[in-house]
Amino acid sequence: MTNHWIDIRNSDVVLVMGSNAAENHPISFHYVLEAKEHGAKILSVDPRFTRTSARADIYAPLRSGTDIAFLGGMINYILNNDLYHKEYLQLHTNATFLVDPRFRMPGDLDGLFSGYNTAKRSYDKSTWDFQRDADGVPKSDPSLQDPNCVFQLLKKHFSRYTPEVVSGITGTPVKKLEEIYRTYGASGKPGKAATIMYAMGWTQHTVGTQNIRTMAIIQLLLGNIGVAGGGVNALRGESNVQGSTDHCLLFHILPGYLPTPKASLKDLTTYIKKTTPTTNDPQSANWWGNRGKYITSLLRAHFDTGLGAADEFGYQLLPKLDDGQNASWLMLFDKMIRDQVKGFFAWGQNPACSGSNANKVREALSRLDWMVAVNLFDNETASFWKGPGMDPAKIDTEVFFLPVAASFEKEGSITNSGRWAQWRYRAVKPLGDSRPDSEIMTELQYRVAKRYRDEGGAFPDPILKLSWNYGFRMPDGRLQELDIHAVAKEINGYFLTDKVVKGKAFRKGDLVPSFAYLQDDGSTSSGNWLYCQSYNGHGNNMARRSHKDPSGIGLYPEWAWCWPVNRRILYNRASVNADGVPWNSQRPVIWWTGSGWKGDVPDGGWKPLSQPGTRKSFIMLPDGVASIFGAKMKEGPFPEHYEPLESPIKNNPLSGTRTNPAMKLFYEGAEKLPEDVYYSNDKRYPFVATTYRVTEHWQTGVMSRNTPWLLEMQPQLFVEMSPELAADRAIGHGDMVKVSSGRGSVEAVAIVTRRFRPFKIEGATIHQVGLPWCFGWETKNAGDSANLLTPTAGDANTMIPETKAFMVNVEKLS
Amino acid sequence: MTNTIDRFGTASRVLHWLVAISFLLLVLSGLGLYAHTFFGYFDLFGGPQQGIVVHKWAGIVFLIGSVLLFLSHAGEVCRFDADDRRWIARLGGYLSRNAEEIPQGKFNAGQKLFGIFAVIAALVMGATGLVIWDPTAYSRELTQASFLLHSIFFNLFMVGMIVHVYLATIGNPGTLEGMLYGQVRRSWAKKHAGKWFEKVAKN
Amino acid sequence: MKRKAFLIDTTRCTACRSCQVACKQWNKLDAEATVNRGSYENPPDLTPLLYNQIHFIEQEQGDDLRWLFINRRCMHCADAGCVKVCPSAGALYHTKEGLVAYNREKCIECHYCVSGCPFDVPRYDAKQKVTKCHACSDRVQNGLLPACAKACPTQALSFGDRDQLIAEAKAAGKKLYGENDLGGLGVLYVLDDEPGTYRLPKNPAIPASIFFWKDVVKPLGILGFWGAVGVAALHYVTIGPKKLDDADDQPRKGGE
Amino acid sequence: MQLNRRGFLKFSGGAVAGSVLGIGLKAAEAEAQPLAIQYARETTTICPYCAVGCGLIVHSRGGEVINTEGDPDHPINRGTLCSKGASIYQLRHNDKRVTEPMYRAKGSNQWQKVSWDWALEQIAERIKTTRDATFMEKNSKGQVVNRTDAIASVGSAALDNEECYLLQKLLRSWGLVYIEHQARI
Repeated sequence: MTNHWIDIRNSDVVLVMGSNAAENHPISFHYVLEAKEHGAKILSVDPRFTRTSARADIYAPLRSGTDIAFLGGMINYILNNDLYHKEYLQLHTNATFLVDPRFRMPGDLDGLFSGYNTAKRSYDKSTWDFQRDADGVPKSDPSLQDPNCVFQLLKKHFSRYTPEVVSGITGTPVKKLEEIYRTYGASGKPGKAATIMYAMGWTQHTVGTQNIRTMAIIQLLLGNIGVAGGGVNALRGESNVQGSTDHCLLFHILPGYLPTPKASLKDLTTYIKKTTPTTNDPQSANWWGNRGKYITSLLRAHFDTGLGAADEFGYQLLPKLDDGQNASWLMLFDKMIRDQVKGFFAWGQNPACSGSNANKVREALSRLDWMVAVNLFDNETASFWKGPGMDPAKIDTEVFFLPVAASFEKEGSITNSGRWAQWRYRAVKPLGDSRPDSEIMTELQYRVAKRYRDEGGAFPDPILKLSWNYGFRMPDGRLQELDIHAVAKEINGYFLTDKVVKGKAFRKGDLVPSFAYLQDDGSTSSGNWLYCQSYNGHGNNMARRSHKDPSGIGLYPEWAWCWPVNRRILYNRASVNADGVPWNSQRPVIWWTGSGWKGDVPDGGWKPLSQPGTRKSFIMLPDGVASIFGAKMKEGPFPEHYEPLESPIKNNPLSGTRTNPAMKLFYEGAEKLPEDVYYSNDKRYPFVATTYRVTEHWQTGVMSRNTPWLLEMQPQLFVEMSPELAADRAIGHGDMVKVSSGRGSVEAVAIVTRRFRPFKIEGATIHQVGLPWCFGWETKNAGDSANLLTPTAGDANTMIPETKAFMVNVEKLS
Repeated sequence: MTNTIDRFGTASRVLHWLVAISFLLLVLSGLGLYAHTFFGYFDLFGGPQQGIVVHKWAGIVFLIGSVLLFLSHAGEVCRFDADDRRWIARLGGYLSRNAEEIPQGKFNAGQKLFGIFAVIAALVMGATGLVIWDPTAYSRELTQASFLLHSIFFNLFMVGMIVHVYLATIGNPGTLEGMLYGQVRRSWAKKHAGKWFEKVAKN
Repeated sequence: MKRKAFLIDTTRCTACRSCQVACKQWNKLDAEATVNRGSYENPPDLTPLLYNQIHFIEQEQGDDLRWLFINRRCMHCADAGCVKVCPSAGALYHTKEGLVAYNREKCIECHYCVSGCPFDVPRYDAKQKVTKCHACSDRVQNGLLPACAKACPTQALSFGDRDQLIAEAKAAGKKLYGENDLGGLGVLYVLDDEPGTYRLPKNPAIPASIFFWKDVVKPLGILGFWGAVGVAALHYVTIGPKKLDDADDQPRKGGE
Repeated sequence: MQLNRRGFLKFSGGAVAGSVLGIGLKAAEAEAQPLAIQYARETTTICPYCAVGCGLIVHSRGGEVINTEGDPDHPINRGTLCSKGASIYQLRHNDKRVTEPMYRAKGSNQWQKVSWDWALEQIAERIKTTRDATFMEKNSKGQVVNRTDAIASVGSAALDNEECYLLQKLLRSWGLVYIEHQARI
């Protein structure tokens, strides 16, 4: 979230799309309803009428996987009706920038942008660039009139998304479209704010990233980013998925979103040089210019501080990816099923149910030599060998199950969706002989290191030089007890030598006050620069519990701590005009007093944009402004509608390019696996399907299915469908039905409901069904995972699997 | 010749007292359910739960006993003649100190009416009691109606029983002997059951 | 003590059902085995282990659809049928705050309350004792909110001084259900539709038979009992018993 | 309450008449009920379910959880919770929680309980054996990569920040690059 939960109450329009906040983030609805009480309009766009829709002012249905068309139509509407916030666009976005005149768009190239290479399924992005002046600074036209400026190109591109065309793709009635567009577009007026609450309903598509980009463009057009009650808000689904992402339990990034070393980044100097963005614009802060400080401090936290500059602070001890190697989720299991993975950790995760195309995942698990499953409860992953269709006698995977402490049986911090890192204390000892995860890690670290120390082995250095100084060490080298505060402090970072920074003298061992003090000479450590300030000289800031809210807009600056540097609303310098005056005087986030900023921690403390020595407001981007034109995307600098991998219609109504041209194809080529099949526009699988969660369960349900009070309320897998579809298939309310896709099938209870309605798409009636993915065979009579149905296909940029739009058949079970 | 006449056989008396005792138990065990004021009566049985058990089983005994008692006297009880109607019209002469005694059979008309009322009341209370036995077993409407009927008939029965007891004891000296020893004095028989006395005396 | 009440604003409910679980948590009520019957509503009805529940009601209005949610529970009536019929004083009772609570020790297992309730709320548990929502009387007594009201994220379920809740709701222009029924319900609803749509009786009242039983027959009966005793006594002293003529008992002369 | 004589007569007379006649008096109120969480230890924590980050209070006594409810001081949830948050108590009082390490041998159809020491030692042995056998110092292009692709890890968005940090640090020290978690799916 750019903003945070409480801030939703400051909105004038709340669009809930690609999420079902009332259902999956119930507490957020306190703030949605508070906004509504103050006159805000609540909009719900979803294939299915949900608990969120029940409380919305306007509900509009859309066919799964057509969000770009829906939102593209909104961009067109905003531009045609001059609803955009012109001053905001000129100040804070690249709408004024002039693009290379050779750049061509899908309207000209049948659904493709210029530079597409069919064989490689990727773009040559050389034309996706700005015209630059002699200094390399992008040229711009503040009047927004130049036909090559981003604004005019945007207008041209989305002029194809007329309400009629959009309705033909999404199945949303034109009247509803316009109602939503008009209501949301009204927030373009300076002083008005609209927010978007989205979640996996947008990310889990082959065009997931572009779904969000489309919305980000709308928010920029309407001046809604940086302001109170605005922003682009991803409602994250797990208690610490924000923190685990910040700490980068992901193949492509190191803590603090630093790129993972690649083979070509052969040494630290090369790493810093190649991965640090540059700008020639003196007004761009280009915060990522500090990358060298951050990676150096990270290395200092990871490895023995005896390693000096000559040792590259241990850079060579980090594993490197091959250039172009994608080690993401889908690839991981693809590799596993091809027998290329021997050992596997499932640490608090249940891929046998959460993995798209779960049959492939389950089969892949059986190819492992060994697996370590760490969890509170037994689950479908740990016990995959006794699952449906498995013959334990033929499965050679050894499995170790390690029981862990629950969240309140250990101490530590977690980061919520609004980036608040909050401390939690231990209430009771771990149940029985279960142990905190950190203790297990410490044991494994010690035992593996001991073996390498005693026996030697392949490249033992990273193991032996890893720093693990989190408590008193016993004579045998074992930690007596891991002190989690020591870990939190290491994440924040220390001064490793006496040093004067910004006129302040620090002594060796001092905690670094904030990331502005980090150094690239090895004199500071910080496990994660983003969390630098979380635990400093003031103590454990994550444990703060003050109710002060001087802003009056619900920032609560002294409750817990929020990254970066306790900034509660990101990009907040875009909430003011060039003179530092807030667009909205009633709900100001920051304001310029003439000598300094008041309010939230500003996004950089430079003077307002009209004054000399200022820096532009989007400090993390090299150009200093928000990207309406986003050349980093794999499939195009502007979003374009493509059909899901599996779709009910033969052609993309908008162009000759049916699916995302830049996504990886698992289902073609010589190395294709029998598991990776798809059936688009196929009579055998005529119905669009989507998956979702319910309030009563969480993710694959390992915790909630084992909580009897929750299982009581939602005991069984169900599939929701319209009365029309039910009548067509002679299915009655409460009947058991079989839902099958090209990849698997599940048995579910039919809920026949008006909350699903057939869509009219290109004159044909298209039915959609939906089912939750929180069940699994481990729970008796509950049914199995809906991910048995979903395909192996991922977003072109993130490789997040497309589990929100696929095709199925539904039959009544006799 | 003795001065007494056999009136009730042993079986008949045992049955009557069985019904009488079960009635008494029903009243004592039921009062607690009737009103909070009487809740203390449950203590007689060791508590409300036990009192309710007593009430339920005493009810069964009472129902069966009442029906048997009625059947055993049904021939007498259900036959009304002109004298009976006259007796009823004059309310058995209870409203005056020196009313003329209207000759009656073994049972006077009042006793017959009470016998019929008693068996009807027993049947109604038994039936409604079985419904209330488990108030959740039947529809709410039936249960609610049963509560009402049960309490209406209880009240009628209580009034009837007070009258019955009064008239069978101090109101009519000598009456109780018949139910205690099986025999009544000739004077009693002559006064209260003239026709029956004549018939018995003839033999 | 001012009378307390719940105000359930159905227009704010998102059916997250924290009320259902928070209640079970506080009152330590076990879960029950259920199946999906083609609905989110589960368990299907109040049980001895479920003191409050959310009903899900789908309603079509032309092209538009409404999904209505309502929390169902004991209504804490001022004129409470259950309290009225309960033979055991103090087993079911009104607390100082005007809520209908119960004391399981005093429950005599008679089940009368089950049929005395106009809303079909009281249940009996495995130990044959009455159970139902008691508005967390233990918490309320100690100045805490009932568990459900505390948990409700959207203030669909609020708890407080009844008069104040009514005044606030009226000031906000909301129409209330239960303000005057049964002496004023302890659970007031803001509804988006007719009570019937929410499966609520339009004019809730204590069943007529219960009224006659407790308010007519019972006092009359007690009057009748003492009346009969009095009449008998009066008869004894005024008119007197029918004395027997002892002479008739002398053995007949002759035959000796 | 002060009773004058007349009032007293009226009062007692009424009470007597009432009880004799059996006219029900107002039902008695129960005695004050003790609060189960009185004197319990209160610990604040954050809900382990979604990422709204609601505050919870865990009440414990004698080292055991006796109650869990929303933290009224928390600015986001202000004491409220959803159904999942309200059910945390049963994560503790739950007979399905695994409390001892388990092992499933090759080809076996059942779990067996094992000691921590044995399990951790076995896992350490597997890690080393697999790592040593598959470690790649250089890739096919001859570039230094120092990694193994044969061990992978998924999870965990349910860990604390400190644990996430430790886990990635540990896994990367072993040379793993196949490190993924919930954020990807």
